[in-house]
Amino acid sequence: MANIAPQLYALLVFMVIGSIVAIETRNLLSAVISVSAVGFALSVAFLFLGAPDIAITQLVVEVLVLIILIRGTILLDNTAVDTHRDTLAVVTSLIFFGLILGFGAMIFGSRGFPEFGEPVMRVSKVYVQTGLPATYAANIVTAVILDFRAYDTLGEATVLFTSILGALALLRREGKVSREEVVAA
Amino acid sequence: MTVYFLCVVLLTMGLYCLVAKKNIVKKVIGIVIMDYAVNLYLIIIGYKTGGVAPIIEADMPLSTLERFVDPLPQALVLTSIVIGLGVMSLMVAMCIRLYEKHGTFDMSVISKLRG
Amino acid sequence: MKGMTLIVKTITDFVAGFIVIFGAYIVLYGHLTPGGGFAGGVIVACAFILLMLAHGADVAFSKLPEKVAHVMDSAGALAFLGIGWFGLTAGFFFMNTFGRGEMFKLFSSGMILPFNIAIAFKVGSSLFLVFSALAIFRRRSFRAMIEDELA
Amino acid sequence: MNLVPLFVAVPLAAAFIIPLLGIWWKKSGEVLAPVCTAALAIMAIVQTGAPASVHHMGGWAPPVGIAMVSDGLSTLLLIAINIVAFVSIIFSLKYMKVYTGLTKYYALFMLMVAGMNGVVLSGDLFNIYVFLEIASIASYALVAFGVDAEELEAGFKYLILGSVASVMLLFAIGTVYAVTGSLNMADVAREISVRFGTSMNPALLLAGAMFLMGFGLKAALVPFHAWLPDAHPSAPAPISAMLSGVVIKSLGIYAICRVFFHVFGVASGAGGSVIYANSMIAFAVLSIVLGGVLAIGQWDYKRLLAYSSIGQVGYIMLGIGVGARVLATGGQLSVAALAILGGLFHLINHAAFKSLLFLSSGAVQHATGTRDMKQLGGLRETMPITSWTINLGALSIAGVPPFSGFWSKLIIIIATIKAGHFVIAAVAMAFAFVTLAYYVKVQREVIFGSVTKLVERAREVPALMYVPLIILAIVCVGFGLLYPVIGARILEPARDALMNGTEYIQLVLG
Repeated sequence: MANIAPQLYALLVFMVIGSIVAIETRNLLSAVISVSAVGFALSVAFLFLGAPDIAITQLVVEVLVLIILIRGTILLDNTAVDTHRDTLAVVTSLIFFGLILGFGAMIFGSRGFPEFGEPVMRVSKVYVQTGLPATYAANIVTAVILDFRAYDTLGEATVLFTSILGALALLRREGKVSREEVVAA
Repeated sequence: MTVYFLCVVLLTMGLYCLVAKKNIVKKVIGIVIMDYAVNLYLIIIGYKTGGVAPIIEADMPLSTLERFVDPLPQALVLTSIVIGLGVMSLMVAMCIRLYEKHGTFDMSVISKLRG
Repeated sequence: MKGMTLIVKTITDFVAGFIVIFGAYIVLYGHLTPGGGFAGGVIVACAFILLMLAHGADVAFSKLPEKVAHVMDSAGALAFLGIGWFGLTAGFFFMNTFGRGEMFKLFSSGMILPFNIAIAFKVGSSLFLVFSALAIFRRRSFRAMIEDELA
Repeated sequence: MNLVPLFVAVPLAAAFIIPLLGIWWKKSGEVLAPVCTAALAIMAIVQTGAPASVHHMGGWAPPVGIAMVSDGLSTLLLIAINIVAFVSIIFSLKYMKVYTGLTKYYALFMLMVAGMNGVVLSGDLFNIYVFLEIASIASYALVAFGVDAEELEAGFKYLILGSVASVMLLFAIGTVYAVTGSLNMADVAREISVRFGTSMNPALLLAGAMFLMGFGLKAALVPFHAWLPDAHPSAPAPISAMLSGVVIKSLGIYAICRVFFHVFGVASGAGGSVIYANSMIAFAVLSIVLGGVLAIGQWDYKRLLAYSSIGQVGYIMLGIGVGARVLATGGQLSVAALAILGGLFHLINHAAFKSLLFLSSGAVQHATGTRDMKQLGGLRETMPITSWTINLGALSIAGVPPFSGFWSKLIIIIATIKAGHFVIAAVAMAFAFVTLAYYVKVQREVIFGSVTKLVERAREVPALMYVPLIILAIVCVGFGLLYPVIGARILEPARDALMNGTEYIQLVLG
């Protein structure tokens, strides 16, 4: 039994530090690159956690996110503006988030939540046991997303279709026809 | 338990970025960080100590099935990553369009509407 | 000269084909090994995006015209829905009615393989489309600014 | 034959086909979308009175597979969504002529309809999330569809807050899954009641709070309303009608009802249910007060309507919250039934008259080119049909008897008094008069008064735009006069479905 906790903690700490850099740096290019580093660390964490499917997907999506963010936005304007640092708002939000964190620590420390490494797996047991004989797919994750829960995947494909269509609609040349053309038509 | 807690830390950091930063690209980054946090949270929920990836091989002993990690959260995360990518590209489209109108990524300059 | 330097272009030409083949492998073996329609689709899209980055939009569009990408985008989604609808003949939406085949073989597990292929077409073409739309919009609206940068 | 899967499959197919045909045939959307929404509206009407049914997706029985569940509550929402969608599409045919990229508009519209139908028919927590994302993403893009500076900014704000809501929902779903090991709502509900009974699990309480915040953001309940006053006025008029009329209800109110009544078992007094009920009432009262106060001062016609939506959603939430509280504390069943009935009745009423008012604001803007009430006036002279429909809608929403809005607000207030919340009832009543006040302002400034320069040049809108207004006006009046029919056929099944959590579990799991 390999204990993955040390590696996982190291990755999580790396992710937290990377996020701090991404949030606080004043150069947008550095911010985007640090957030991508966080994404790659996440991908490695998925590998440790026994999710190679997700690791591959996260990796390729990360590459695409990096390219889109850099090509789409950073090349236009690279400076992170901070016109007037609203100290009061920052302090209030920090206190608020501190409260959330305290609350979260309380919840996860209580006995109401299953321990790390001991999932309930009430329904998933069925997937693991009958996945191969019922669907003939050796990859149980694929069996879940494309057979047991294929309807969700229809939704997933539709979400992507919707957002791409939305993005294409927003990037069209002119929003409105000029008034004269309408009158003429 | 500390693992869950670090996930929540990551989530609140994304939220902080969203609230405190004026630059709209920074806001996009905040959303991306929040997505990471939630995806990691879901996968950690499904992890089993000493678990292996839920992929069956032809010559695998039947007892290995007991050691599989939970496949359902992985299916959810796959969907969630795709949704995140879709929302991100829509956001970038809006950002670039806003930049065209205002010549800046600064939300306090862009914001004219009264709430 | 449009696009990047000759070295980049040559290497891109050489690599892009392999990336497409790798993506196709990820898609086709999604039900046996890690991966699947989505990851494979993104990899294929990345190959075309690489072409666009190295050579500029015109070359990429000559490999994959915009209209074809639009058709593939809608048709992939429609095929997914259609295969799901086909299950209605057996009484339930998304019922896996295709033959299951033999375990651990490529042509097995009924409609999972067609689903993966449909998703791959849909994802690959739509991501290519959105990236090209961003690039074209940027070139059109900020031409003056980018020329400043280059100068 | 079971119609249920078609409510999602038909609009999705239309949404995929419209851009495909649109490459060669520019009018594909204008032809396919009305046909498709008309079919959906007819199907929704046929669906009323049908017995509750479950469709197993892929033939897998519920805890393993996803189930589509159609009961009284879903039917109520289906009717509202599909009829408003049909009317808005007809209105769009002429109104949207000023915009470009129409095939994309109609495809996104159909995706929004598909998403909402999917949400109200789903029996699975994660599936609700996925379809909620479809509807939300389509609405983000549609709010910014005009790509003017103001619209883009409103859309961006909506997108950011909507994404926060989505992250919260996913977090809550993950927590529920971690504790109960299932995603099917009926299965989760059974697990919760078997394992925890009336005791409270802190992790589930966290999930409940997250659900309330996430869905509350989508419903624009008051601490989370910041996006609505920008997004709803900025969108094209048919989209404003959809957003205010049905989107905030199906993604917000419906989801809150479903999750808290059927998953967390508020109705059977499960752990923490009094807390949930109390916070629902608190959000409702805040929404009523703030929506009313902010609406009075507005001079932008559409922005006034948007603030009014916040207040009216507060009334819906108040009815449901009071019902939940009475059930959770073990009060009289008849009082709870009355409160929930009032809430649901106000839900469909508001869907009818708010979409009517937003569409008519679109007609006014189309004819005069402005939505500033200071520049409007004397509209009854030049645009008689539009002014009559605005009049009917305003009278309904302001709660003037015998129109429908009066009855639903009356039921909610009576139920609140019967439940013993006198102060809240007094506030609700006072703000009913505030509603009346700002709609009197609308009438005085827009319809009556002296004819202004802009109105003088305006002509009545074409038939394709006023026919939808007339249909909705008839619906508004009809809901008031034909209450016995509507009540027995649509509202009571919905109320019974909401109140009987155990029956839902029986229905889904067999």
